[in-house]
Amino acid sequence: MYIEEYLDVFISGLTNGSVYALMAVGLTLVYGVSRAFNFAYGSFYSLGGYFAWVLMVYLGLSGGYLMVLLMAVPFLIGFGYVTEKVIVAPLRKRSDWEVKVMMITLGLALFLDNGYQVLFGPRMKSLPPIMTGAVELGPIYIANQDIMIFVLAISGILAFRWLLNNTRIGMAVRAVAQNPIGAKIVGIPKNRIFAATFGISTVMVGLGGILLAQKYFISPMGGWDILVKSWVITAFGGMGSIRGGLLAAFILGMLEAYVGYVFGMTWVLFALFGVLLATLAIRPQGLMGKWG
Amino acid sequence: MLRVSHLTKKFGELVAVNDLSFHVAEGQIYGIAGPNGAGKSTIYNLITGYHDFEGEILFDGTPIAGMAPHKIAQLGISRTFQVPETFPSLTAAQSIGVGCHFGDSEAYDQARVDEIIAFLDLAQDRDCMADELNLLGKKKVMIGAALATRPKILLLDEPMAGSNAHEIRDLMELIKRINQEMGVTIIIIEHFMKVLTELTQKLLIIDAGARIAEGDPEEVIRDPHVIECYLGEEYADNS
Amino acid sequence: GDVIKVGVPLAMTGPYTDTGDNYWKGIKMAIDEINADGGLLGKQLEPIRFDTQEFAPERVMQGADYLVGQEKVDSVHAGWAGWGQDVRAYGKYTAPFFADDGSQAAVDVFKEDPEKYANIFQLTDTDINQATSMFNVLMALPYEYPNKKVVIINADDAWGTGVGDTLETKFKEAGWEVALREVVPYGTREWGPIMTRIRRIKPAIIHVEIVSAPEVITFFRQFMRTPTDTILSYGYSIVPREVVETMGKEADGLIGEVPTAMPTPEAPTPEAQAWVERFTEIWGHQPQAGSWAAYSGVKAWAAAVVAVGDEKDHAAVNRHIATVGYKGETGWWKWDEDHVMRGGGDVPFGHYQVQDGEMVTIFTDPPTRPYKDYKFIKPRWIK
Amino acid sequence: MDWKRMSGTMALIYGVMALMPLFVGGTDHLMHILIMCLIWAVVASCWDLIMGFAGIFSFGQVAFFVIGAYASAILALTFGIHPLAAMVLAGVVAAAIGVLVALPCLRLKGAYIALVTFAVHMILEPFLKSDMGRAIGTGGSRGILTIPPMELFGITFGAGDKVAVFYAALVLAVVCSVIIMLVIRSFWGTAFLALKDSAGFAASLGVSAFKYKLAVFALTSFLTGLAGGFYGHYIGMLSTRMLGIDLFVMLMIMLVLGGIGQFPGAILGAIVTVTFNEALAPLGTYRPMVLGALVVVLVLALPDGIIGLLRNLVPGRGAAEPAVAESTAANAGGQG
Amino acid sequence: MLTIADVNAYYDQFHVLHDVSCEVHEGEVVVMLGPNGHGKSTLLKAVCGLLDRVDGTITYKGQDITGWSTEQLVNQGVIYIAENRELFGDMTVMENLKLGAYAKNARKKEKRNLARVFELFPRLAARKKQLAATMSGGEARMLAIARGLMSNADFLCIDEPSLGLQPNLRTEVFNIIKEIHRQGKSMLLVEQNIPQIADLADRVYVLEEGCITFQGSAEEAAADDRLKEIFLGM
Ligand SMILES: Nc1ncnc2c1ncn2[C@@H]1O[C@H](COP(=O)(O)OP(=O)(O)OP(=O)(O)O)[C@@H](O)[C@H]1O
Ligand SMILES: Nc1ncnc2c1ncn2[C@@H]1O[C@H](COP(=O)(O)OP(=O)(O)OP(=O)(O)O)[C@@H](O)[C@H]1O
Ligand SMILES: [Mg+2]
Ligand SMILES: [Mg+2]
Repeated sequence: MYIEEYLDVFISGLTNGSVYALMAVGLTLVYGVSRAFNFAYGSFYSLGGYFAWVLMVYLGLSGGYLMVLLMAVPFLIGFGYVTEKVIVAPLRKRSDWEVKVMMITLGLALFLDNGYQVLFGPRMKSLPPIMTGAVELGPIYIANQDIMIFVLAISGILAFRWLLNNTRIGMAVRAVAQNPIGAKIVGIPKNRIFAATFGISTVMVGLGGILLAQKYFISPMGGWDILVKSWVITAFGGMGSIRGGLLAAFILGMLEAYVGYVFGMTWVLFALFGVLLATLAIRPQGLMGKWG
Repeated sequence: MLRVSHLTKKFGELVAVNDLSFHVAEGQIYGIAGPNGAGKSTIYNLITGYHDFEGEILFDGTPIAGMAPHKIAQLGISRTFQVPETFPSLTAAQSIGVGCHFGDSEAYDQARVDEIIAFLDLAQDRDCMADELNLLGKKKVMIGAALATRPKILLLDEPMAGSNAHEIRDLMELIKRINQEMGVTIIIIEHFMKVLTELTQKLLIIDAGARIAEGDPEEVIRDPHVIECYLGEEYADNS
Repeated sequence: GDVIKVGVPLAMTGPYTDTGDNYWKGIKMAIDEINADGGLLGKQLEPIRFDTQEFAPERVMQGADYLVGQEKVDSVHAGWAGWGQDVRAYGKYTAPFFADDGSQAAVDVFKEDPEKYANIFQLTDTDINQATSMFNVLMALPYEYPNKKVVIINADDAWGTGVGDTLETKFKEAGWEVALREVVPYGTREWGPIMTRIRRIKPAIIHVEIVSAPEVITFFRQFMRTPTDTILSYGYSIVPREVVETMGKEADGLIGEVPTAMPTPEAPTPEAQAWVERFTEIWGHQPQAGSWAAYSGVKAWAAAVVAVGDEKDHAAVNRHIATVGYKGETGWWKWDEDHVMRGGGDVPFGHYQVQDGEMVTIFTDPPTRPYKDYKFIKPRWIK
Repeated sequence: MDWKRMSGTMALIYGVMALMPLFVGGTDHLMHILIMCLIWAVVASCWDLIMGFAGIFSFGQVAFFVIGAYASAILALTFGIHPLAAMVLAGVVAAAIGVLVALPCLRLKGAYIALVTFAVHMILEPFLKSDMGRAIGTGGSRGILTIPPMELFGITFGAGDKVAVFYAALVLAVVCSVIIMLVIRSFWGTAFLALKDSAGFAASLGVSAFKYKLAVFALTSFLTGLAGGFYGHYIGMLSTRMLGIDLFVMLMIMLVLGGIGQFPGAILGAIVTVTFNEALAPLGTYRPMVLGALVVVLVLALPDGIIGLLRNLVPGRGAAEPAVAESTAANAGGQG
Repeated sequence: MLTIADVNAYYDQFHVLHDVSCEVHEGEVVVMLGPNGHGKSTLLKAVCGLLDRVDGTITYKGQDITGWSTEQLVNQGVIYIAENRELFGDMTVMENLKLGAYAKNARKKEKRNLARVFELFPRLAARKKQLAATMSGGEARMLAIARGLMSNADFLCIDEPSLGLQPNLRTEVFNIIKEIHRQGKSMLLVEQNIPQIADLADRVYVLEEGCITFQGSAEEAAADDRLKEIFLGM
């Protein structure tokens, strides 16, 4: 129809995409790399949000977002690290650890989500806007907030990818995932690496929770939505392939936008899974997956 | 029995098997040797349907191109793996049972399993978890499972690796008996020339996927080219 | 014994916890009041709670079997209760049952066998009538619509579709063009595509019926990026407290509806005003949708029990509620032959506009009339 | 777990269950809980079969359950088929869809199968609510509120007569459990384990992954659908609210508690979980929180579930899991 | 250098090594012979901290290393080259080698060692980008050895270095081992058939049913008829 409308929709596609990308990074890391499916992923997302909320709104701490991020990073890393050490690591020795890890993180999710419910009440919480205003090019309108998310998501993921492929630590992480014994043999502190991976991914999703609070807000059960979306993206992009994840995020984002625009919102989900199935039928390992 | 003609397999730019042709006659023990990475295991992987390929492979006259591994197995082609494969959650007996079932529940008969266990004298570890066996045990279970499928032809990939002289002798006995008592045609990949010269009627040496010599083992291993690219001088001396 | 057991099946966990709380606050308040002045027929009321979680069928049924079947309660006070599933579950028994999910589905089940379901009472009118009321008020607003184009967006649940369908027909009958009808799943946050189309349509009215704060807030904010000259009608979606709490003055101009409402900020009668103050004092915040309805349910039942003189005579109690009704803070509550508390009379639908960051009753309906001297204010985004 | 102990455990569990009505037959509410125990036991066991034994991460079980429930209800309502027949047909419908879902899954690995199957779960709700759904009689977002109860030999197996329903459910559960046990016992069970351990090796022995995956998908979705149909006719109403996260999580917990791939465990898990959950009811808002904590503790404390625990108490071949040894090590060179 | 005293090793309940005692002196190559499945690999695993349950004492350079984690040992200069290679299948040859030099004391020398192993195994140099999982049996073995050498440890535990190697490469590998030995490194080798044992090993142990049944110099071993017959056959 009208060209500028398509542009307009394209922008929302990009916005979706970057939001999804931001959601999924963490999962791509833990699941894509350490192959532990973390059902509590969504709850960690909420954790970040509530942490920020407590600081900024409840305690009314001054210092704005910079301050919050500075405090959130160590908190989240610590939380993730300890969680891994305490509940995931003990299961790793078992041959069926993958299922067990799913189960235990599911329990954790149940615990955390309802913990939030009890602590903070059922109602959603929101954070003050990180940035306001927008860029307007004729009919096209892009909120600065969305631009920020876009930039952060892309740069975050690329940095992270570089880390995995080009640093000794990154290689170690992959090595541990592929062959724990081999990793031990060459002297990689396997347990610490696993825990660290978990910690990092917690930070990523947690920060996501803070940055996305403007759109997704913070609510006890809010994490599930995030978990499912991230999971779809990770798998669609291909386990272990960061680049794939990024691509997937934007493809799905665009799909959502255009299907929503042309056919209506109800069709988005169908279209989404349709495309997913089609892709997997052709490429069982996902868009760019190295392994299943 | 098994006729391979103009077989070629490329992995990217690497040519693993290069326009290779050979024929294995019924009842034969046929040897394949060649440098590491020459393409020996790849040939097996092609015959048993793990990769697609160019060229033609006929088994009893039927082309096996494009068949799934389990279909090929049901034709009567059975194999072992260079790195011993096991079913960690099954016992030795059960693992052999899998082969005996041969893909359908009816085929199972306990007697055969016992017979094979006796044949390989695995009696003492029949109820051991397969992956807790030692190398030799694992190999025997793998061979046992393969035999259980009532193969017409059995492809062995370096069965001797990691065994000492004593065990090698036993294994050679075993292979001879499989060939004679069970009447199974055998192809064997080995790096031990003594084994090949004693065991096989015909020996194929390949390098870089292509044939460099084929024929009577004793002669083949005297072939200067073979010695040069594969056996090495010292080996030639002390063998 | 010298206590009367009262069953309270509400969502105490999961996504419906918030509404559950609202109802519980009303019910608890009523029970405490009754107990404070000597109880009912001299017996204290003892509430027995049951967590309905996500209203899965077997859960609803289990609630009935537990509360009425096992605990032998003499009345059941629910809020959102199962959209018809509850009628079947509690219809098996005789104890009076009050639900507040205002769904035609529930009424249809009732109609199948009014005898059997004689103990079922709805505290609010159906989606259809509420939607009709929303339409009437939209038409009655002191405002000149620039065109006759409307956009209707609703969630894909029973309530959303019910309201959406009704509005669509109403508008069409009135000669309006329904330029866009979107049914959206919960969890929608990015409204770009819809906004794009809205900006082309430039409708005079957009009605959004998604009872979930994040959706309606993001919708409003993204609408406000490049607003059109449109009245934003949120219907029942205005109810989740977060909407005004999060947006405050930002939300000024939105209009919405609440059934069996206690009009605010100034209640219609001194008694009502007193009630609002009592509630605020106890719970520390203004009453929310449902609180008053649930409260009145308990009171209505208590009145009937007193009149009958025996809480165990469920049949008589039910008959009394159905025929006599109950005189509450704003006047008489009358249930119609379908045992539905139809909007109107002394207990009309309240229609609100967010003004200065709070919900203000600007209309009541039926009959459609402005409420006291509160005025509709033209939204700031309309030129 | 050997055949004798398996059947023994099952006989014990169901035997005890069969006696329950003697004690609580009077209270509908408790009978209802028992009935749900049995229904979930079936669903959980099916899930265990496909996930625990076949090693296929199917997350579609709840979906198949709901499909079965709706199918049976619709068949009985719109075509007036006898509920019993409707149930079986519902099973078939579920199985058919199961196979449809399986087809794309067959080439996929763990996580992807989980994704595709869960997709079914996610699509189902919007579908049932959509006009397409309405068209085939799902009642859209209202659900179906008037499902005829099953009537057999003059007995009405409806919400009215819980004891009757209970025994019907017991029969269903026993039948399904026996089927599942036979499958595990048969060569199938071995084939599943073999495929899970080393697909390549299994294939070289003539085992067709395709055949067995397809079969297990069909079977589990059939039984699950059957259970779903039963549920529908018992409760008498259906709504998409069964697809909430609640039930999904509950079933998962049943598996954990019972022990994955520890067959009769799933049954025990179902019973214990439901009872636990009810026992925790007085905690009100705190219930799910405590439940979650329990799961975490239990997974750590008894990794093989209750069955594993029992097995370690009872002398015999211990449930000692082989540690991640060479087995997981990506033993380089696959068939190289 | 390494002393193993009364070591007992288990897999779960399964008792594999019974009071095994042996030692490797500074700059020695010790070869462990023995039939299949009698505990040779287990012994190496025990030394390198890869078993859950090991009783007895193992001392290395005078300090008690019993129960140390593998990574600690690697940083102490003890490296294990596994019988079943334990490569990183989804990583390239290059990455595998780089990871071989993960240990702190190896990082500095990474470049030099890389150059060295490439010159020892030209095949690897030609396949830098190939995924380890797709290497042939022999190539994978070379890679495993090369990865071990990257750690430039001063004590190497090598489990069947010649397993699956072509004849001339096998001799080649033994030469490499001698070469490393000449650089003054010590080694504990597990081997199955070593024609040229005499000029390779300083001392020989025989492990049967988890017990040491023979120990002596290579010459003595070569002289012992029973051993010759069973182990040094071809
Ligand atoms: N999937 C694959 N992708 C890329 N290259 C491969 C793949 N499989 C095998 N190769 C290469 O093909 C060549 C032949 O491999 P193959 O396993 O047949 O060697 P081989 O003759 O069995 O050697 P060995 O005696 O060491 O087992 C090797 O160089 C190997 O690296
Ligand atoms: N992961 C394991 N779990 C249980 N038992 C094991 C395990 N690995 C090995 N064993 C057992 O321990 C014993 C010693 O095994 P080991 O591998 O040390 O023998 P080996 O001397 O190295 O034989 P090979 O010459 O085959 O390497 C064997 O009987 C084997 O069955
Ligand atoms: Mg090979
Ligand atoms: Mg060994």
